[in-house]
Amino acid sequence: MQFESLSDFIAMGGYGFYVWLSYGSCAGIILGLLFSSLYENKKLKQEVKSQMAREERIKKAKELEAQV
Amino acid sequence: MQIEGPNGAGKTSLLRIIAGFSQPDDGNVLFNMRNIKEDYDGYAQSLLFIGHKTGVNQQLTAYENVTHWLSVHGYTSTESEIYSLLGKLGLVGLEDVPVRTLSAGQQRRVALVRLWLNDAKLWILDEPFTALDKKGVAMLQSRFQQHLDKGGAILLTTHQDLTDTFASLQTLALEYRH
Amino acid sequence: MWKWLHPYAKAERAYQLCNTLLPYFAVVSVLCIVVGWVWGLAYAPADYQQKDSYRIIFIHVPSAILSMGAYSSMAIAAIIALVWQLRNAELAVIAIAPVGAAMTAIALITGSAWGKPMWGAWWVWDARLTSELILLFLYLGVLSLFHAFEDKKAGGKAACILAIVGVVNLPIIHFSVEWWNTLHQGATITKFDTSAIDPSMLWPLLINILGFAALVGALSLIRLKNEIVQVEKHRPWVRQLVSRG
Amino acid sequence: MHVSNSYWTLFCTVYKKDLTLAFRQRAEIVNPLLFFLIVITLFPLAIGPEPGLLARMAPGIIWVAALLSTMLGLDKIFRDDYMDGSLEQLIASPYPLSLAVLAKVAAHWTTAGLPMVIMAPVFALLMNLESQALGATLLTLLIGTPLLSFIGAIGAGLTVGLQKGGILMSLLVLPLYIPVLIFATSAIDTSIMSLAYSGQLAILGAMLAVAFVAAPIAISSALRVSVS
Repeated sequence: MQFESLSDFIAMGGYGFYVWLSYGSCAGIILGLLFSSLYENKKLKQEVKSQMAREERIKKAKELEAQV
Repeated sequence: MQIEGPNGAGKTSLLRIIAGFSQPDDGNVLFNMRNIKEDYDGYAQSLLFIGHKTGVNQQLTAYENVTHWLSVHGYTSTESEIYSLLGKLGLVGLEDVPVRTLSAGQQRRVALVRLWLNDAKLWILDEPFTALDKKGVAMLQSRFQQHLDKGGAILLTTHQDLTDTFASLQTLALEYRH
Repeated sequence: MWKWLHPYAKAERAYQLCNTLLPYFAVVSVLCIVVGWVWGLAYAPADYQQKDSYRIIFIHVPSAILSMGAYSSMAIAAIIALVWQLRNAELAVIAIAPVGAAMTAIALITGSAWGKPMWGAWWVWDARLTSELILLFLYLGVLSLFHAFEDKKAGGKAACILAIVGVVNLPIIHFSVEWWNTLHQGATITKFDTSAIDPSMLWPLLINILGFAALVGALSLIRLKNEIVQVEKHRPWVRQLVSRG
Repeated sequence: MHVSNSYWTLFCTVYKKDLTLAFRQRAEIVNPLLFFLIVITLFPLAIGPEPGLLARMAPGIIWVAALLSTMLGLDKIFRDDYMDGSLEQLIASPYPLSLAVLAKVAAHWTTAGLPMVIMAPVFALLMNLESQALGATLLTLLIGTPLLSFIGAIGAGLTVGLQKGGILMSLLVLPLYIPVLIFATSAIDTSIMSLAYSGQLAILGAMLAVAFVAAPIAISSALRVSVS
């Protein structure tokens, strides 16, 4: 382990701000991309469900019309 | 009042002049004996205009279009009422789909829903029956009758013959003059 | 020729292929990145000149390499899509583009964060960072072109053409910027000659590169699944998938 | 049925509608910003990366780029509504047209001007603008971009009905942008020399106040002309 204590590790020899900025932004961008893709997947599935519900509504309206 | 005349006789421009969109070369438009230019917003309060361009945004859904139009004209209505009206006009299942995916006839019907949701006295409609099936035309005519019974006025252009359906129909024929 | 490739032309088979490959990419990428970061940050020796600020190399170099790598794989997918009219390859181009753009953005941010202690300015117009910035514009160009089309098929084709035009221009841009100004340090690791850093730093760097590569693979597969479902929304197999899922 | 909403609800409806439309076509927000970034990167490539030179030219370049990318977005304020007829419905509504126009200009500023102000530090970074000038750049952009939207909307309103309105609109609007450009860049220059630049900001603020009152009226009469 190159650093004696955790606080040294965080200070990173005085360059802590830059190192943690780059690692933080890297993790941020990757997680951002991951969550946006997963959210998009959920939204797509939701769209398919609402499309099926829409067709259900149309079918029910047609049956109603057929009876009247 | 039905305005008749061949294409290009100026039916649409007459409607637009009465609605206050374009300026006539001379003479002016009076409403309740007052020139509409003096208090145009007051005149607009009792005016409903549906032209060739229906005013329905392509990216929004039918429901969003109707709610937007209502609040721009100062009306409010409930979601269920709008859904039932859209359903009555044959738009079941298409209420929450972007309007660009609908056919031209369906898009006009989204605009025609407004007739059931306003209490303007004067309606100016430019060929309201285009792209409507038999059931749609019948519904529209019954709505016109309700509006006339309440003392409202309708100014419209159409190629349909309305003489037998409306007793108090007046017609104005325009000819093509250079 | 390429007989084994044909079954994957059907969207559903391609979707299942993504599903089978995804876990492997995901596990490899998480493993390598965790090991790589811990090794690089905590255990690798400090650089005698730059002391600890050099540790940014462990994400700057991999993301820079991957931004180029993702663009070339995107261009290959674009060529396959246009030559063999493979619909799924078009979707692959659209799936890889945002991941490549993210890699380029990471390379830019880490590059300028590393440049501040080394050159004293957040942004220096040197050859490498400038061509990285232009690469970011190429990625964003492909993405905004695709989203500008209402009809996704035409959008996919246009994006493929732009990707190919971009990959042809990449070397030209790189050398013209190189000629314009060279301030950046020479290549730290080149594939063939001995690398300029000693092995104790080289190993964590290689693990990080592997980790980032697997990460790009995993993210692209996830996005490819989305693109396939997006295109095949009305197909029955998607409906079963949704009602089951 | 006829419950007349307050002016505020009308403002919110038109504003919300434009924002939802802008977010449904995300490209319309991103493209002007990308254009701004690319224009900024062209200059160092053209004049060379020498930091001192760039820092001196930074205020002018940032503001000219801001001007041009606002112009890109102006066309769409009224174009779609004119095409599908919503503009006529807006005119034939009991509410004053200038209120709806104010909402539309505010929506355009939120999708075009505001992102520019937020991205300004990145552009200043690319041009190695001195740090003490960053504050002045942000302030001038914050006051200047709504001004650009207001004046630009007048040009957009006038040319919405014409077929090739885009180029003509820039010819009309650019001369009107010149005072804004002069005072904004001089504010940043004085801040680079670390002198007080509140004078220029006050003038920009005054211009904004005048535009806030006068522009909507000019825009609504321009729209009535374009619709007829």
